[in-house]
Amino acid sequence: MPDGALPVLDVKDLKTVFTTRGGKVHAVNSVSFDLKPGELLGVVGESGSGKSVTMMSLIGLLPSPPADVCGGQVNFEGQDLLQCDEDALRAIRGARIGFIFQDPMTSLNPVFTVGFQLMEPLRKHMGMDKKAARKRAAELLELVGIPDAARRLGDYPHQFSGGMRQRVMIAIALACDPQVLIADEPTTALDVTIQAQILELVKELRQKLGMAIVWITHDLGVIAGIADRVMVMYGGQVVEQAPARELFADPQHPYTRALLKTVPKVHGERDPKLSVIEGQPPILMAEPSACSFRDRCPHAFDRCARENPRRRDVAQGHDVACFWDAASGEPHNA
Amino acid sequence: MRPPRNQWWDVWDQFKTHKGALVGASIFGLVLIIVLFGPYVWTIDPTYIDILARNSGMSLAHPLGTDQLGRDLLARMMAGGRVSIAVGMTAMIISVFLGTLIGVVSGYFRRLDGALMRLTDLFLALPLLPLLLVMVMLFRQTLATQFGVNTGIFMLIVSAIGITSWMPSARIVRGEVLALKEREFVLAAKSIGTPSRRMILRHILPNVMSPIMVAATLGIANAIITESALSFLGLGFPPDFPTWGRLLFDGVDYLQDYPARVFWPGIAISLAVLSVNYIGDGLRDALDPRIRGR
Amino acid sequence: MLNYTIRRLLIAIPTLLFISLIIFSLLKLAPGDPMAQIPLTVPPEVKEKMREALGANKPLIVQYGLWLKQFFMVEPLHMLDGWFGTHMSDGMQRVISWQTRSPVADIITQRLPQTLWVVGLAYVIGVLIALPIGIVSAYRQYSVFDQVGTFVSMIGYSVPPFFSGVLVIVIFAVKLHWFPSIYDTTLKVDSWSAFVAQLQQMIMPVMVLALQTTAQISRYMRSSMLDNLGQDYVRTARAKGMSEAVVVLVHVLRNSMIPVITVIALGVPGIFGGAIITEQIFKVNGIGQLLITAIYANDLPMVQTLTFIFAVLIVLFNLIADVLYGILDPRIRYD
Amino acid sequence: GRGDDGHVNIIYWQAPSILNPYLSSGTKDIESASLVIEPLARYDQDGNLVPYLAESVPTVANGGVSKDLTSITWKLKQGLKWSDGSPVTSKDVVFTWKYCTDPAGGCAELQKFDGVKDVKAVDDLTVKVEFNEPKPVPYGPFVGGQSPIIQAKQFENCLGAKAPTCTDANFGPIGTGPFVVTEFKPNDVIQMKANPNYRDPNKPAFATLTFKGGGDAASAARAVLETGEYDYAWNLQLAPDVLANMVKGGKGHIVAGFGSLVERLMLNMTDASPNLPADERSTAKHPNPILKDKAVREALSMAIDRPLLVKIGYGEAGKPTCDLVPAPKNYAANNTSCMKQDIEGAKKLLDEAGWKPGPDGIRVKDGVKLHLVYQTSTNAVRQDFQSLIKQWWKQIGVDTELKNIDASVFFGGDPGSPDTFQKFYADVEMYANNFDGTDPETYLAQYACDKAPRPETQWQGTNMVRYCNPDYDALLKELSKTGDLAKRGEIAKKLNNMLTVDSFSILPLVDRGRVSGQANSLGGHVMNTWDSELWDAANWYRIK
Amino acid sequence: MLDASNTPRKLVEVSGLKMYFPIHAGVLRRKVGDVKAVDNVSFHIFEGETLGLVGESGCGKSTCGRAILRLYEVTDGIVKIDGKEIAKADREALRKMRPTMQMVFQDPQASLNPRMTVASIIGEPLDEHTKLSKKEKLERIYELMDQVGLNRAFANRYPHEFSGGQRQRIGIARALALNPKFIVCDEPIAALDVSIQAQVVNLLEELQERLGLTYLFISHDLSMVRHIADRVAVMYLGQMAELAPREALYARPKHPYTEALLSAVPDPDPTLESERERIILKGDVPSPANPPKGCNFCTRCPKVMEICHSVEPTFEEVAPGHYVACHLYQSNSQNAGATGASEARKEHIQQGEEA
Ligand SMILES: Nc1ncnc2c1ncn2[C@@H]1O[C@H](COP(=O)(O)OP(=O)(O)OP(=O)(O)O)[C@@H](O)[C@H]1O
Ligand SMILES: Nc1ncnc2c1ncn2[C@@H]1O[C@H](COP(=O)(O)OP(=O)(O)OP(=O)(O)O)[C@@H](O)[C@H]1O
Ligand SMILES: [Mg+2]
Ligand SMILES: [Mg+2]
Repeated sequence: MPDGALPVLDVKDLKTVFTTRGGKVHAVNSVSFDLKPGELLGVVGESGSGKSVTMMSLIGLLPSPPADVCGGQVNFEGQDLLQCDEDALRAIRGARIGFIFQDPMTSLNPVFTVGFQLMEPLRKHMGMDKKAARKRAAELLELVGIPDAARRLGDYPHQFSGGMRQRVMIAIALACDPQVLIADEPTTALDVTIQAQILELVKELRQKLGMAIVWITHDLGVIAGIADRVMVMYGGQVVEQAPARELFADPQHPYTRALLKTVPKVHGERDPKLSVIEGQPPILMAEPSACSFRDRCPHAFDRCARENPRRRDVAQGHDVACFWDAASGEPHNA
Repeated sequence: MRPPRNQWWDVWDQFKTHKGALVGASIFGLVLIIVLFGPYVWTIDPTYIDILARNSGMSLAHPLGTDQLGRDLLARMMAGGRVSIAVGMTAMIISVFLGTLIGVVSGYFRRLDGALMRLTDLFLALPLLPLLLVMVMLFRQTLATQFGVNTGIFMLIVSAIGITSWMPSARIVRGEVLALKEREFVLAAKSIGTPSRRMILRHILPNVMSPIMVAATLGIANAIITESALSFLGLGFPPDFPTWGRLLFDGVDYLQDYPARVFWPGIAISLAVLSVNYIGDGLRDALDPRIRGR
Repeated sequence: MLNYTIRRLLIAIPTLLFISLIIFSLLKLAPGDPMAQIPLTVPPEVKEKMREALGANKPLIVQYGLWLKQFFMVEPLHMLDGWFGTHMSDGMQRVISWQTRSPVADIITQRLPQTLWVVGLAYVIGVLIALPIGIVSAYRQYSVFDQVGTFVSMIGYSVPPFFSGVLVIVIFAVKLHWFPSIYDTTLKVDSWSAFVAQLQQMIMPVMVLALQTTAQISRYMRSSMLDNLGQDYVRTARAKGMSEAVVVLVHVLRNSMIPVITVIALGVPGIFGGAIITEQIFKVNGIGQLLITAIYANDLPMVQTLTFIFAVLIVLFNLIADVLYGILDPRIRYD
Repeated sequence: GRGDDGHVNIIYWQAPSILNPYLSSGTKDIESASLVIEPLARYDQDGNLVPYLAESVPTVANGGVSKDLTSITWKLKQGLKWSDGSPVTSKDVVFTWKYCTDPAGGCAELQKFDGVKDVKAVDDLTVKVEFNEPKPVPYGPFVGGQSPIIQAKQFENCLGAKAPTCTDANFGPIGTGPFVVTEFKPNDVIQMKANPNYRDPNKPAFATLTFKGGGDAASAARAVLETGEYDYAWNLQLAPDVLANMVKGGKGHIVAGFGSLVERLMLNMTDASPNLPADERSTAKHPNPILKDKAVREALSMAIDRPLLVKIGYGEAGKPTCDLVPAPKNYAANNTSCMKQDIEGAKKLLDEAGWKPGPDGIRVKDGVKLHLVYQTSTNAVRQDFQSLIKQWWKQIGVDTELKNIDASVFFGGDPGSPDTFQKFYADVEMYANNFDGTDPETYLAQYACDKAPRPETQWQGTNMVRYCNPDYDALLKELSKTGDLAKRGEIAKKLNNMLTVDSFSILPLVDRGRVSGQANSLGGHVMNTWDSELWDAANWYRIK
Repeated sequence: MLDASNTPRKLVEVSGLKMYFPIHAGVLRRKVGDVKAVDNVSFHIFEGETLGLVGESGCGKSTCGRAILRLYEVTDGIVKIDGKEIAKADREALRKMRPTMQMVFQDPQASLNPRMTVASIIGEPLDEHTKLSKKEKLERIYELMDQVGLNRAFANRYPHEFSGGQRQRIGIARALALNPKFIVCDEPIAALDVSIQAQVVNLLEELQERLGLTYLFISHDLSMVRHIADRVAVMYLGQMAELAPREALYARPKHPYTEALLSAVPDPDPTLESERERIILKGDVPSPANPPKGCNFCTRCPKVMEICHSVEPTFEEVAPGHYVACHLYQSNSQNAGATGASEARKEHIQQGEEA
């Protein structure tokens, strides 16, 4: 991908806190990343690591209360999304930034036809009339590979299979030719065969439309197949970020390493025993003041309990937030 | 380490944190205490007629005033409260019990579903008034001789209200049970070999608690009000037997001249209904461990 | 769906027949006598004669059979006669009220307008008020509006109409002289002033009845809205850049209406059943008042016919509620 | 002049269901019909007969009644017209008799024609009613609101079993009265307009009339006395202080009149114990173990403060009474012995009779506790009475269990129900009754020994107290043969006393008047308790 | 086939299992057809082994597993577990046998009653089938919690207070409570994320070793099945497509469906991923209520032949322990088919070797 191009999306020090009966949950802690035009950024991390919350914070999709996006900047097309008012955000959502959600089964409104839901953003953002919108909607469905698209516009979501529903979601997200598409685990709930179909579809569409994509998943296999760059999250923080190949070839963070090892392979050698990451993910009741992975980290040493490691570059486009140096196997001295 | 403790402790712990429920419970508790123990403190006989003190307003001798025969309103309110609350609770329990039983059985055992739902239709369609007349005619004498006049009529009234008001809860419960039956934990219990009876008691019932709680809280209000209508029709307690509903009804004629006469029973009914409603809200939350955790 | 409807309708026939038999036996079993309101000065022998003339002393099954025949054969024929000017029902005895000695069906038709105007309108208004209240209190859960709404609707639920009715009469009719205390069923709305008069006399009963409807429906609406506001598709709609109004009033509302609409539909038979106490208090002599006077007068054919129609409506609206559910919710297609 | 005063509104809290008194003798039906159809003669406010359709009231003196008292001959007024313009003739009168006496018709006023052998049209305007045996009081047929003349032409196809098919006629009879029906909504409202063919060309003053039915006494009172929406409200049985406060509204006033209606306690002379077999309860087989003692009955009566009852329950609309027949003058015994409450006297009486107070204050004799079941119909005033009386009786050591029964059941007469006033499965019951017209003969005859309800009569009968006294029955027979008014009065008073102050089987409480509300702007009305209250509607006018 | 005498005992034997769900329609709700969720499936599981069962969503895996445990009333077929017939056993007999066979469910959240504490959930089978005293029961519950690696302190908590992996452990502890011999694991890891999947799978393996358990491991995650299963069965639309020992199946899949399935699994290695050719299946799975005529894969099969549209292939052993239902390998199919088949087979084997 073209290096050096100006990022379409630039996130700096994003912080999100939830207020619950049990106390405050610091779900996102100083997350920074950027997204270049046409790039596909993979985001991985175990459940609860803050992947979804980060992305939803960007465009104000979190209900407030309980959520409070309390810090940071999100630069998109020259404006800071966090400073925008609701109306401006609404104009961007769906039009300039598309969103695909985790669960295709519940993300579509069950009582409206697929056509209606697909035409809604077209009519709102593109100002199309009913006829034009219908035509465009049919094209979109066709684009995502649903046969007999024009007729199926009148069907309800429950008349589609899970895979097809997810394609509809993709079509909705693509409706207004967004600059950025955020896909939150779009294939997790699907079968491998359907997942394969959708991965192909996204690759194809990316080539055709050239938009930037953020792809959240915890399936490293999927990331390996499509991502240009990968960002690993843990405990509401970015712990490692690198070009895809490099990450898989040379993971720096102990968490990334462990994560890669837990995955069994379908091809090649079969590992006799799966390695696991022992312990529990951190409870985010306070802003991290130490490394949140230290309890589960085989390399942890005293500094890890005192200080929260900052991200540091280890190679071109590859940074990691860890005091331990993978190359030397020693604590890093920065 | 603590051994597993009774689940009701958890419920209580959660209940304590629900403000509305606490206020409701304290008010209801207060009303209960006044009604149960008040008569031992305020010993005027609620049926004692002091004709010279007719229609008097609030005074030290009669804190809430007197009625058209000079009976002490405070004493009548307390005596009436006992009956009204007892009727409300018991009728509600009968109604909720029937509704839950029929709802659960028809939802759980498909074979019985059709018949039970038609039975529900039947009861929905039955005219309440003639039904009550028949019940009173057929059973009043027997019950009165068996259990004494007031107990007999009490039983009659609560069962009359109970068996004519269970239908909505049966329908709601049935719907919930149908959905629950598809949940995996029911299948899990089946794989253990849990028989139907325990399946219902352990897995189905606790999970239909929240609509039942709603039905129960509304049911108390409904029963208290229905009782007043029954007394009015002469199907209820003997006329000199005060209940809140009856006091309210009797007071309506005097609305313009002695508004306090409707005010007190009206307030009592509303207060009881409201507090029960908030208790219900709290209980519903407390009974649901998922909300409890939050 | 069609099959489902037809099947339910078919099942309804034996159910209704059974219900009607039960009702009939109950009414017969119930104590009381059509001659109860005849003054004590009329000697028992005369009363017995009157009873005989009504056929009130025939065995239950004969009376039931007669009613069945009259209700299912003669009345429909008579209706056809009325429409097409034929004479098929001539000479056949229609269902005759014991109290008024006139065809039950005629009286019921006469009563319907009042009931629909007052009870029906109250229901509509109650629902129309309840829905926004439910929506707002769910959307702003635990806000002041929500708390006050809960409080008021519980009060509304707990105050019996025989109290609230008299209260509004005393306030608005006796003290303020704004509205008449007695409903005039002879008023014909043929001019603006008559229309105003009609409005004036409807306001109080409608108010009292609507209070109860509002209290109930708004509770249902609120909880249904709450259930749906947390659904994933709401987030999708927001992600598409839809305004809050569209999100709440289009996406969430439609889904929330599914259970509520059945509650509303199931309440409709109640309109025809009348609001007995309220009708009596405001002298809106509608179906409810008809039923209660008929019960007091032991007018068996009238009570039987009314309760049967009521049963039909209940069964029918149960079905309509289910069908509506199916129509509103495309996922559910009964079959 | 006719129709000058516009519109008049009447409200009855019981709604008329039919305008044909022969098919329903409910007060609401008779009185509403009395605006439209009229009898030959009516009673006035003092109980005197006044001619309506008849020229004059026939008597033995004027030769209208035969010497042997077996026939009466009525002459119709000249030139009378039905509201449809056709003349009223003696045929209509004869038809009315035929209509009511048709065996399949179930006529509600059949007793009016008791003992009538034949009714003959002597000529177009003369009718002769013949009786089977001498009738000392021959004013049954065609007299009073219960027995108006109906038009033969309108009803000729409605005889017998066909009566109920004539809905139009039953709902809109053609009459001779001051008004004609324009619209009748059963159990709801009647609209009327002035009769264009009414015999007095200047009457009625009102052009139209609305007769509204339904609701309750309180709201009817409110509509006349407080809001002024209505001009006349019937039977305002309300607590006196409530009524008094409403009158302060200034829109109307109360009109009251006294007739023969007496609220009374009936003491069951037989045993109603539930331990007896159902068909032996309350029958002559078992005398009442408590009430068979006259001392108890008397004590019960003495313990009651009748003036207070009146004050609380009826106010202006009631008078304390000790008589079953309080009026008319000729028949009223005017006893006063019971007027004063005497608790101490009652106690003494019971002490003397051997009823000794037990540990709970309740008197006992020979193991029998003074425990009474006291029933009545459901009605606010009656329930207050029950409470009061219960308390008084408690003071003299009598324990009372109260029971109230829905009126439709209590007065329903269903032999299957245990709660009817005829079955009297209680010791004491309370209700009110009166007699038709001004002669108490049939009324007193209700207490003949063989009139007691019992299983053999399907529990029908009028002698609720099961009073059985051969002397009483003999005296009754004498009454039925006596024609002389003064003599009849003597006998009736004796009979009255036997039931009340002598035996204390019936304890009269209140002579109940009729109370109605009348707008201050309504004039021309005289309260009448012996006939329809609306008997003089033709004279009503608007005070300007 | 290996000699029966030196193979381990067959703990579970399934033959001709059919599970049809009737479809009713019409005014009178007459039966108009069946959803053939499981249609004539036969296989066996040896004692102590893990049989993986894979296939797309809706192909009948869960139904098959549930039918084996008689959680459904099976339409037809024989199921023997530990030598005892299950499919037609009467209620009491079935209840007695419940302890030998248990199940772990797909959705750890949904399969735990939200209103019961962990202790009562794990204790439920003990209540049903044993007469332990309160103390003994508690002891056993703690023991089970230790076994699955749950802190004893969690005994009073409710399911929603746990992470997905922990919840699944509760489910496993419940299944272990009665010392079963055979456990059906119905997608026990599908709802969990990678790092936790590994924990659960390891736990299952460890328990198998320790307790000598036999698993039917249902999953659509082929890589995980490869890890855990000894033999793997592939289902398609209610029927068995292929059943083979693990290595044979992953190295040399025979059925075109298995091939497609395997090729669709992404590999966490960008280099491999970018080079690999995927076989993308077109279209959706046909409805099991109305399966296509002939081979039920014929609508999507990249190697479809004429015969596939008319004749249903039988499930045959084509190599030792390797069963396939495909006309490409059918021994007794007609000539035309046979030639085609043998060619295809050659090509196919080459492909397999390449992979
Ligand atoms: N509404 C909420 N209230 C409180 N805490 C929340 C809320 N939503 C999310 N969280 C918390 O925020 C953290 C991050 O959640 P998030 O949904 O971003 O995880 P994720 O990485 O997307 O996980 P998954 O892979 O399961 O989707 C979690 O600890 C979660 O508990
Ligand atoms: N109770 C039932 N009634 C009718 N059809 C059913 C029922 N249960 C399952 N089916 C149908 O049987 C087929 C097989 O379902 P099953 O749940 O076994 O699939 P699965 O392979 O487990 O899928 P998944 O991977 O999604 O869990 C499906 O088409 C399903 O719709
Ligand atoms: Mg997420
Ligand atoms: Mg499954």
